[in-house]
Amino acid sequence: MKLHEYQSKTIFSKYGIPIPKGRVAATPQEAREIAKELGGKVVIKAQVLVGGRGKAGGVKVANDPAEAEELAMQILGMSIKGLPVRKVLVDEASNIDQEIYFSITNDRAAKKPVMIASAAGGVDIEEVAAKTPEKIVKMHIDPIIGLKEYTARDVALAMGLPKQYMKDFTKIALGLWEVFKATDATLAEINPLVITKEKKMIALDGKMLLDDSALFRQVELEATRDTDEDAPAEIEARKYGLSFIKLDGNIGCMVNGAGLAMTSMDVIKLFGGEPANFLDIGGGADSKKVAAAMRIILTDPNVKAVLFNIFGGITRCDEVAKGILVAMDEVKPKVPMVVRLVGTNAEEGRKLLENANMITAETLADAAKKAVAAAKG
Amino acid sequence: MKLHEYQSKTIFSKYGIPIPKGRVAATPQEAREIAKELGGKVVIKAQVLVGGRGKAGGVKVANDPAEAEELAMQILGMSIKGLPVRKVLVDEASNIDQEIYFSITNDRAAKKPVMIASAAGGVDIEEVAAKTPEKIVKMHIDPIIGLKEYTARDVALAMGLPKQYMKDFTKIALGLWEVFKATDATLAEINPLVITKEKKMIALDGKMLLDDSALFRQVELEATRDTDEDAPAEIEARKYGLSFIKLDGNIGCMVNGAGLAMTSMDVIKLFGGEPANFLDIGGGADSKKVAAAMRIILTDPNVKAVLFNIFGGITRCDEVAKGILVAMDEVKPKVPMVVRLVGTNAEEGRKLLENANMITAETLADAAKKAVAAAKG
Amino acid sequence: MSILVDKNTRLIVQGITGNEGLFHTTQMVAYSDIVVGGVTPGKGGEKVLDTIPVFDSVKTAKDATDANASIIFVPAKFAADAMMEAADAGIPLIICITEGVPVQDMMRVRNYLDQKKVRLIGPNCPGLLTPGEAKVGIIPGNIAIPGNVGVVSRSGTLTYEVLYAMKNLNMGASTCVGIGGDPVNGTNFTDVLEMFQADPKTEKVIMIGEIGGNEEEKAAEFIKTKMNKPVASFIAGQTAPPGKRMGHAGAIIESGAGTAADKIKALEAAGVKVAKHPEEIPTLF
Amino acid sequence: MSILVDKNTRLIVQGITGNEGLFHTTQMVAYSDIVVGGVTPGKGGEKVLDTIPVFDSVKTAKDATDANASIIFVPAKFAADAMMEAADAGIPLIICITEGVPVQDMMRVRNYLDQKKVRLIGPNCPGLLTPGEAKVGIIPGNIAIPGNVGVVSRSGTLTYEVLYAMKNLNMGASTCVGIGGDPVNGTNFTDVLEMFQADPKTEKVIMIGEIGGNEEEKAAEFIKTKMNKPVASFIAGQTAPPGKRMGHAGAIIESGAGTAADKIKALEAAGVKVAKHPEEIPTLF
Repeated sequence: MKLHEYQSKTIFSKYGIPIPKGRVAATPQEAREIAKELGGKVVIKAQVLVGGRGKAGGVKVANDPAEAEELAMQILGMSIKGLPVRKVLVDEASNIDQEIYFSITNDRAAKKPVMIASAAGGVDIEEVAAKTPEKIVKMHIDPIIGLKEYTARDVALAMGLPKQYMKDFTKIALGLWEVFKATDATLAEINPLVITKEKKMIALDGKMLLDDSALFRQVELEATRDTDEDAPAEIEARKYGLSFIKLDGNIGCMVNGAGLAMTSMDVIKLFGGEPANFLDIGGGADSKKVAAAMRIILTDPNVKAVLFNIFGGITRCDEVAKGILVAMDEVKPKVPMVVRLVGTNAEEGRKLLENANMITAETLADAAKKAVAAAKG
Repeated sequence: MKLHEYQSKTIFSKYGIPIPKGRVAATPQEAREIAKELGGKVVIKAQVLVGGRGKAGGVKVANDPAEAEELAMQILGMSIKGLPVRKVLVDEASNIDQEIYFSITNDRAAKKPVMIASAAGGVDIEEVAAKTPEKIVKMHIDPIIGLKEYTARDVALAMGLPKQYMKDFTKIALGLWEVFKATDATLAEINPLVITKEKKMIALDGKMLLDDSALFRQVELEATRDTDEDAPAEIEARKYGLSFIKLDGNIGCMVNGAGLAMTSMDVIKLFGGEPANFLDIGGGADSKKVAAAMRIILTDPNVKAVLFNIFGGITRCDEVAKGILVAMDEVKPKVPMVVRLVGTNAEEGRKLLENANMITAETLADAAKKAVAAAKG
Repeated sequence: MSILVDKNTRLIVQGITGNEGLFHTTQMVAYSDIVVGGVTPGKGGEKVLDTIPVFDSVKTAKDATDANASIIFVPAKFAADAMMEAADAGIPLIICITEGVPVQDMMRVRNYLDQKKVRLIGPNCPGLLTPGEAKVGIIPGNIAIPGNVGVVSRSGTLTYEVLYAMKNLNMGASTCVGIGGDPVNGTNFTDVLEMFQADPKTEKVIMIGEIGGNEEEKAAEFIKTKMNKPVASFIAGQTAPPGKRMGHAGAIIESGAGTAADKIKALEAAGVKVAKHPEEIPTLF
Repeated sequence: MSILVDKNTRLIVQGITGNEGLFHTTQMVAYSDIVVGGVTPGKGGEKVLDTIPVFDSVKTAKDATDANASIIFVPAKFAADAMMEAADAGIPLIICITEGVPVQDMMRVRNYLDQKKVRLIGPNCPGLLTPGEAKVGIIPGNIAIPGNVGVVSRSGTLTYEVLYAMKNLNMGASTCVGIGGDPVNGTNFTDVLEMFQADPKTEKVIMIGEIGGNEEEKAAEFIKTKMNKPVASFIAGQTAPPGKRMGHAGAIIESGAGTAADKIKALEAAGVKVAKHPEEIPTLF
């Protein structure tokens, strides 16, 4: 789950990380009000859950409340990478002296969280990492012990931070670690972390990703989820615990297991077809979940055929078959359906589907070929 | 630092451990009021920082507010092991079905905290431990990982707790571990932890000891310290960071280092004397601390001679000498003083004391002999 | 011979009285005689399937049964504790089937288990199958036959696909190891390849990877330098759209790695034959 | 030869610019040439005593000086972090002089250091002295002369007393190890006795114990079963009043152990001569 900049920074602030004064606005009038409260120059920043908004014109500086209103109106009228801007953050402007990059994320290879820092922060940090990797500091955090002050100091020293900022940085690093832990983040990023001309260290921007698997214990944060930008099908899929990604082809896929789902897509392509979606019903899916999955697939008007590829393990084929029957009864699909059931309770599942007028297949290759043929009509 | 029962139980309650309803009273009238509020039977319990109050008559049951007042008056008039009772705890009475012993303390040999539990709890727990050690469960807690729920369950299983109480116990154990950590305790003890006839688990009594070395980060708790029961000399010593214990002899001792202080006492006894105190001025003691130590020693009218045994390491002998001079100037001692200075800056120290009319010694044995002789007059 | 589990394995099931735990225990018991007990706090003293004793904790289960492996079916929010409980009780091999364990939990667990030198398979994995001897997990027993091919996979159901294709060609497996697809897990490809290389019963190896991470690349390096047994492979996700980016940090920490093309290239450079679809793998030896 | 420290030790001082740190660094430098650097966060780049470089962290100090030991003089509230910092930086030998470290801190530190296989001496200890070669700590250098007697002690100043008495009898020490008197510390009697037993330069051993705990009893067991070098001892606190009781728990967890009489009995049963006062010890061999 992604958080907006303003949400991330609110959390940062709760853990003692300095952020600019500012608030979020949904209308130009609100932006004007906030600018008035703040006084002086403000920055208007589009709140969208994609990167690259700065280059797209989604960040602008206003000198007074009137200009803030005007610029907010412009930005609130924009779409960035296809996403409409529905909110802007109005922050007081800072006098930037230096931009630092600082983040905590998971290093799956090391099995540990890692701090990434660079004194050459800012929007071009990936280029810095690619061209001058020596300017990027990476230090791991022991997930059991946690971040120690001395390790944070070592990061500051390694990136060559001026010594007078070591204490500020250490405090921010410890704060960000607390944020990372408390929110079950997979990424907590401050870019830029700026040193102002007034010698203060401030988190000017913030980006956070949360671990979807941990949302069960992040109830408050999950409640703030911004679904404006999700397709209705994705929202529906999430409700049922299904993993769904819409694609551009015409063969709907319902598979159990992410690996097998990807493979089913691979094999459809191998035999000349185009998958309409990635859909993993997960392990141990019951008939309700399966019915929901089928409804989601059939909502897509592009779908000309559906491939069910279920290899039972923790998922029982009879449960899947029941779900298919429920959904067919409800949705009355007009497109051909290719079904392949193998593994746990496959026999029982096949029996249930015997009278359902479906194309059956034995192997995955066979199933894919039949689905490709069916989609071509 | 010791906490009273009522203090311990207030902390327990803050961490989700059920305790009886009740409050502390300093007068019989207050006890009556509390008994009235609580309704029904109450228990009046002397709040003194020594064990064995039950056997001394410091715990009594009252059937109504009038009896509560009367019993509180009796108990508030008592002394237990020499300590006057200044407060009583008035708790609602419980219908006890079973008494359990449960505590967390430090196992220095294992370098880990340890849980100690027994289904045969109550005042005779030490006898249980001595006679039927198999009834005592001991399980360690990894100080880095902390107490895990399953380990708490293992304790419940090992002591044979009826299964219906496993969840209650687990919650209490996890709570007590949080108490132990949060307060830097060296002991957090619930005895008895009772199961009532109403099938509830309640911490009926509580005892806590805190790590004196950790009081720098337990400011709130230290502020609640009950100094009523400390000798004035001990309060004074604590103020200066001195480790002082009053004894019954007539030779005052001021030594640096606990081991050498104990040894100095041993050697005084070996040569026929009796030490008047244990006093360790600690490492790196400055002249102020030394002067305070000397004042504390000389306050004791029994003292007939003083032995200074300082072996300089982190403590510098010249600093000690300065402190002695300051204190002598102030206190004008009438008793003979034997001084032995060896180690860091001993030469400088000896020079400072040259004109101070003190008996000097080279070896510890020599110093002890001279002190014993001086005390005999 | 085989790796990790065989007919002498003494297995306990954590979460044995739950829906999934009970269902798969039934399947495991039907397959082989290795389940010696189960654990569900509060249900100690009961029995499942008439004969398998249930205990309140792994410690009491281990004390009573001398178990040397534990399989975990508890819900995700309890899985981290379940793994640590098994490790603390002295179980040397833990198989965690549970999916959806939070990644920060897994980092703590993995680091803790490493300290204790405990082998973890999973989480979010189908477990282990040594055909004809031991089914420890949810791989359907009837889709594989005993043989000399070691199988290791990050995927669940895709693994079944491959075992099934092998069986249809009358090709048997020594042991099949599902290591799970989570970003932080217990055992990786290289660990298992090392075991297969050392196992006299295993003559060939099938490795089933997928996009993301760099374990396949590391495995390729291991195969190149340390293995002399033939390896065939398949990488799932060749046509998958690029995944969601983890901000700049993701780009920095996992730069470049993780595409199917990269993995296939690395494997082919190590002499591994890479199949176009899973049913093709067994035909490549 | 000697144990733990000698003229090849490369020592850094954590807290070198503090009062105590600077004072004792001066003393250590005056004694021998082993101090290669110091650490005080924020003061990196400065020098003390004109020649000794100060660093901002142990890591940078270790990188620059190749130190193999660190001595800690920081205040108690920072001591736990200082020990962990040294361990994380790869320093294999840590000597913590600081007294008053909270016991829960020490339990965490000790368990952490054990995982990392780092040797800790102290805290609340006077450190180490290998006369004529290396003074690592606060033991006054002029009270001991080189020799063949290993000295190990839980006490600080009492140790000086014994070294001084030895010197007065012209008896020298191979190495003197002050392990510190805190309930939870890094190195215990048995660890050091084992080193002395293995050290060819050490021919006899003096062990100075005190009441509390059961390390002396364990040491007696070790002496009895594993040592052939003669050991003399003294136990402080023979006349001390019984200490404060740790509730019932203290009685249960440390039942009976800890009195001077018990310790003396155990040691004498192991063939150790136990002195009546410290100055008598060196006369017992």
